[in-house]
Amino acid sequence: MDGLAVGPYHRVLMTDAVSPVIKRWQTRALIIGVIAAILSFIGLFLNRPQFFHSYLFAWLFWSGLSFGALVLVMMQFLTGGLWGLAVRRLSIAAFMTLPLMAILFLPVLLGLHDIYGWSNGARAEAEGYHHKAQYLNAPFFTARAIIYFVMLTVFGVALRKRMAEHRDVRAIPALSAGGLIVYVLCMNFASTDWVMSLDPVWYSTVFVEVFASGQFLAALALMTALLVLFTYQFSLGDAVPVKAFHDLGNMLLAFVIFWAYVAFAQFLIIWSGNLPKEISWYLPRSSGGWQWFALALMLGQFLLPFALLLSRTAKRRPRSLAIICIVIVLANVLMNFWFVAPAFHPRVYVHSLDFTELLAIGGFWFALFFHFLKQRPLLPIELTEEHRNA
Amino acid sequence: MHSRSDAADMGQLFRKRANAIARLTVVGIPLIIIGVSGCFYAFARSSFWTKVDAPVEQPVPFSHKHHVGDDGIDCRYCHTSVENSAFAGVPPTETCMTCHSQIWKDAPVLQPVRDSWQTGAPIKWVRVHDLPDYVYFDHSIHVNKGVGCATCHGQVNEMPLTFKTQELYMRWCLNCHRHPQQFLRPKSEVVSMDYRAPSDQLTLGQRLLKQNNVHTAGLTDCYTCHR
Amino acid sequence: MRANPDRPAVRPYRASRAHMNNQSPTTDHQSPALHGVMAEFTQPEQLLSAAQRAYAAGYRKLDAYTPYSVEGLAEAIGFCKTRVPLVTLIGGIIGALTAYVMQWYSAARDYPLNVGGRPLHSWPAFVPITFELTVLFAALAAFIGMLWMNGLPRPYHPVFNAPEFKLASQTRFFLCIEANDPRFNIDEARQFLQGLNPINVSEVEK
Amino acid sequence: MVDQQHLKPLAEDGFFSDDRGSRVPPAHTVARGQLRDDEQFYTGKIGSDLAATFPMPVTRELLNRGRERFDIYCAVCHGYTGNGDGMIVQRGFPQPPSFHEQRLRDAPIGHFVDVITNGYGVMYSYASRVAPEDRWAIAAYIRALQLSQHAPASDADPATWQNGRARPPGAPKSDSPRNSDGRPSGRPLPPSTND
Amino acid sequence: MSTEVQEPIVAPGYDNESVTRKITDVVLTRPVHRGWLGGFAIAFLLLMMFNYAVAWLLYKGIGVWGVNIPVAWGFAITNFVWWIGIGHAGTFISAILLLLHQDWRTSINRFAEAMTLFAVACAGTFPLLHLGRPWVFYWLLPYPDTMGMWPQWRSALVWDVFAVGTYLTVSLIFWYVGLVPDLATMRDRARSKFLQLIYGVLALGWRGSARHWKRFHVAYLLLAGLATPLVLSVHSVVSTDFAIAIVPGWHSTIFPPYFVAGAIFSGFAMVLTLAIPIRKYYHLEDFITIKHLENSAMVMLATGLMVAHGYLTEGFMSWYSDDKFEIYLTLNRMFGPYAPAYWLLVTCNVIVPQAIWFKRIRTNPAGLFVIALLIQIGMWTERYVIVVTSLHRDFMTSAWAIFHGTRWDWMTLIGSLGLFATLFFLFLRVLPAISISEMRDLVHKKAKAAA
Repeated sequence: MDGLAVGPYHRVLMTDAVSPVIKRWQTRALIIGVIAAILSFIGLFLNRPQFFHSYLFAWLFWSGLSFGALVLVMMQFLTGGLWGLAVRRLSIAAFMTLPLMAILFLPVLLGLHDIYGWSNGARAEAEGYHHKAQYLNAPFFTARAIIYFVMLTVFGVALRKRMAEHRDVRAIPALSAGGLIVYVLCMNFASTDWVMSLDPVWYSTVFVEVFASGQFLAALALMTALLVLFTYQFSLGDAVPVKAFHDLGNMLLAFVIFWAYVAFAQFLIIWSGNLPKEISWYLPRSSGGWQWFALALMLGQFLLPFALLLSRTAKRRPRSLAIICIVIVLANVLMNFWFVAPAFHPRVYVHSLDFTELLAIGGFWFALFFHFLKQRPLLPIELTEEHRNA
Repeated sequence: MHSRSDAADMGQLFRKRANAIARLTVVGIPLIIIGVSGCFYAFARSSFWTKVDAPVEQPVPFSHKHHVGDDGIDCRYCHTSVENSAFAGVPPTETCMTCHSQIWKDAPVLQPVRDSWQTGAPIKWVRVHDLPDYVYFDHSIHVNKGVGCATCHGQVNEMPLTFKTQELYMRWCLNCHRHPQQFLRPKSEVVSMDYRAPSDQLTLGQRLLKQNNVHTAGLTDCYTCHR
Repeated sequence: MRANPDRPAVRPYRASRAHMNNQSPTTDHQSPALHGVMAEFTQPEQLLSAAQRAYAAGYRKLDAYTPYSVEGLAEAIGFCKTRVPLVTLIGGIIGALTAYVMQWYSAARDYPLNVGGRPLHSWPAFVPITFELTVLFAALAAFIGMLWMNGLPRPYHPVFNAPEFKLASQTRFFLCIEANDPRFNIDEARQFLQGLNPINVSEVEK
Repeated sequence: MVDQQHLKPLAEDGFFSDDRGSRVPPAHTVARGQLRDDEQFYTGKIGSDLAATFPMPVTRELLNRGRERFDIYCAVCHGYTGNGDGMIVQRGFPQPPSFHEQRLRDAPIGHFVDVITNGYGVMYSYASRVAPEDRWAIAAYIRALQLSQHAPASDADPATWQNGRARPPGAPKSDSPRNSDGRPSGRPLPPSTND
Repeated sequence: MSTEVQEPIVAPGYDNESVTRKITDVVLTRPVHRGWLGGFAIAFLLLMMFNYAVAWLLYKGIGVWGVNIPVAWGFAITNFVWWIGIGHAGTFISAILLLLHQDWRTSINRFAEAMTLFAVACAGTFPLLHLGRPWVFYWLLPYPDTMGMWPQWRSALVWDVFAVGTYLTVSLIFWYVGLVPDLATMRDRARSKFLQLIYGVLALGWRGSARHWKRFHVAYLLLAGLATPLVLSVHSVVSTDFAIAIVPGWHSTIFPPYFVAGAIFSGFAMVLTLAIPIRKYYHLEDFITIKHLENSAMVMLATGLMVAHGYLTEGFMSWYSDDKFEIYLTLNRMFGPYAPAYWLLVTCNVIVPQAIWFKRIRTNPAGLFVIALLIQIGMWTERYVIVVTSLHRDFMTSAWAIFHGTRWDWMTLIGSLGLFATLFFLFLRVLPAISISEMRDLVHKKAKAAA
């Protein structure tokens, strides 16, 4: 790659130069995924319930990245801005993992009885469960999941196709707007299905926003971290303007604040009301050692990134931005773990399957991500235009 | 340096001393605000507003100093209900006439008392200690738990005309409700005007808390005084 | 006096009274009556390059006056760092501490009151006001700090004596080399500014 | 808020022509819990005769109570020892008879209750100031005062007398020290079980 | 990216002088016009009606309003939430759009900020009046008082005092800081000595020094950064007035973001309601272009959808919760005695804004004006429904009641519009309604980009 008489931006366009490297990464990711999957599969026979508990957590995290990336792209199309442009190609590759995540949802369905207490219908006749029994049952649950995945995948694929082939681009804003509406509607129910129903008594109207902003934050942080990685790996130099990193940093700051805001709003209102049906979500998650996870989450997904992102220097220096992003992504893993695990264990309990399954799904996720990434240039053409204007 | 018209021509709108005035204003306005609030604050605490130490004009210039200090009449002789009701009781004219039908029976100063006795129209005493109506204050509980009359009403035996010695603000109530051990006395000393707190008041107070069954935990709850 | 857009762009040089009174302003650059020499431009780019050249020529006591914020101008006259963000941060921290300590002290120490069984030190309930006061104190610090560092309010300032200075808040761009610059020499400064192609150069009395 | 639309006890109110907020109950009405059907207890009389007996057991407690009430309401004229030399008498009030007169020693106990309730001579009724129970307590204490000045030696157990643990009859009763003017000096009364 | 032809955000052909003249002339040289006078007269009459209603209220007590147990919060709190929501758009435009480098905000931020201030001023009166004894409002502040008491920090109503107070203060500072350079322009352009002195004092001696501009710029951005989370926080805190109570219909965790979205929704409706007549009347079409109207409409559409999502989530969750009180409340809202209000709000807030999807409508000032008015009615009704329907059915049927605003309620509500309009009319006459210095910068940049 060195010594080519073209500017750094053209190097990025030359997928031939970049794609072998990415292909190598793709293979590595796949190997990690397969090994971890085999280990996890052994775990299935040793500790079946734990397998599914860990699986739900790992799947929620990785699928969240896919959903978040889709939102990122659609929001960028609607509002514009340098931040989204710089990570658009990465995000498109990321949401193309959605079909894979749909297939990987199957184990959740298989382990329904091990994960969701409502699935055996034991409490259907009890006071306060009539509607839940109508809503939370295996067939309806499965059907809804299919609807979510089909609808969002259709939007994602349609967007990617229009971008790739430069046709019907006028429809992209409308498609994005429609896609965002569908996304919000889907997550409204998906967050209820997948996480809220872990505690069948609990309900919270703002949970969908906690859930969705977590997805967006994780995707934005991961994409930013990867952008920094590629900038150094492929010597992109100033192909990605510093201002793009600055804007990404501001966006991260905004969403770190937003996530903390909705998460705290939910907590404050439930804490103040102190009603048995509502506080039941926080009680197990703030005792038995889980309170340290909550504290770490507060630090990792809010205080630490917030404090660091206030600094202009930190936002404009890609390496420091990447470190902040990694903190956010890790905190997001923790968030999903904190959502799921306390539902099964009143005291802190971390199993090796939590790690192997996270790696397994992650390996497959990254393999597919790299697969789509290598097909197209890393940066969109508009970035240079914006760059020149700026 | 230059004339006004010259300055105006050149765009100089203000004289030099305007700078000093501007700075003074910027610093002065907050100071004035603080000062005015401070005045209000001081006013609300002044005896002018609280009427502390200000003798109250009464239809009959009744002297506690004379009746309590000189004659040694017990508080409860007139304030009969102090031990068993919220209201300590203002004596009816009959109480006055118990003695003044025989002594000082022609004193002009007592004319309103005799008029009242003859006509049956009550003497309109002016309230000295007037708590707001949203305060549920009960004399009996205080007297029976060892709060001396003089603790709130001061040395009544030295008052030719009665006045407040405390501002009766809630802050003052809380002062005792938070730490009643600082003020309690043995029950036998409640009406005494000569009682002086011993040097080991806190030890005595702690003992009296137990002995008189005072539960400090709820003393500062809202509903203790506001019902 | 109202600005007249039809007025000729260049006005004849008009010596200030300070200059006439002082027989040798060139030798006494510490003259208390002279604030500096002022050049007037029509375009921000002209002013920017003039400021850069003046700074390069060694002038340090420079100031530029513009009707809107011109990017890079402050840096051109050697003013790069402002402490407004620091002051704001300190204000914010003081606000946060004030709010939290105030709430903790009054609710858990000074008047511990059981309300609905909530703990006396109800940190979740203390967050909203802590946030609000952080913002309030930070905003006040930014506002007061900015005015303080700018030396405002200052209704009287020598630069207002400059001819046409009323246009500094409307259409024109001014550059002033101040008399307290160690390198200041009135003739040199005037000559230097004339060389920058301004529409007008004038001396500004104090 | 500070002045609400309710009356404090004895507060002025313009509704009735006499401006009294607190009303006197209409004649011949009985407030709840104030039915005075125990004649002896409330009047000190049985029929038209003064009662000679107490309607309640005379205990140390009753005597202590009587002493306290006596010191508040009676001592101002009758003196702390019942000699009729109270402070108000010193100020010019007609001197009441001493309780240590034979006539009063012989009076049935109901006499004192009756006098407290209805007044006697220049003495006003104390019915509004002293509760019926307390009238009996005071009466009992007056008896104790009389006895303190005039107890037969036979009332004392000779054994204790000889041991010097009780005073001979007629000696001044001084288990509570008094000041020169006869007022209690502030020492607490002997504790009773219920205090 | 969208390849549509971008509408300009300022018409071409302007320079420093003409921008300055066009904006300052509105204040300095334009004679008082019959239209302004008429509008001001009406606003002032409404303000007098407001004063009358308030005076009667103070004299008689808040019993003159229709409030009672169980509906202890009636119009006053509805109006409060409505007004403070309207204020949010101003901060959104001036702060958030500044941080997002949306330069179309420049020509509308000044009057949007003024709108914020006046709306918050209107909003602030209602909780104060609702105190019953407004003259002891200072009891809400923490100071060592004669009671030895402190405000109850666990109460959202106290949070409100701090949130609204901070909001008003920061908005005022932000507005004033932005005004200072323009006040200097006014000082230098004013003809009469009197005006020169007034503007001169207010301009604090601003002389446009480069150092000053630098600090000004940094401070302005910092204030924008501070105002941004404030937009989130203020209406969130207002929403907790309801949400931390355990009243069905109030106790919902989505309230904070849902209120914020509703606030910006109604605020942009107010921006349009004001901007459309102003640009026409003062011929400011070159500065407040169709692009501004369109962008505001898009923000309205987006926030309207968020509000609609809030309605949906609430409905779904009340069903999902299987809580009989929650379910009853939802059904009662839809089909109970206040059903017309509920369906009015759904029509105005959910159905009407969908017209904005059509470009022909969102670029049509008259159409947008109508939509904006309907949205404002809808958002007022929404707060009315939240306040009243949640209260009028208590857990105990013995405490059920129906609330209707009395004529004093209506007079205060309509009168508060007069207060707002009076302040706004005065603002238009005495201060530059568009930021002159920012417009100069914008015009210069656009000219450079075009060259």
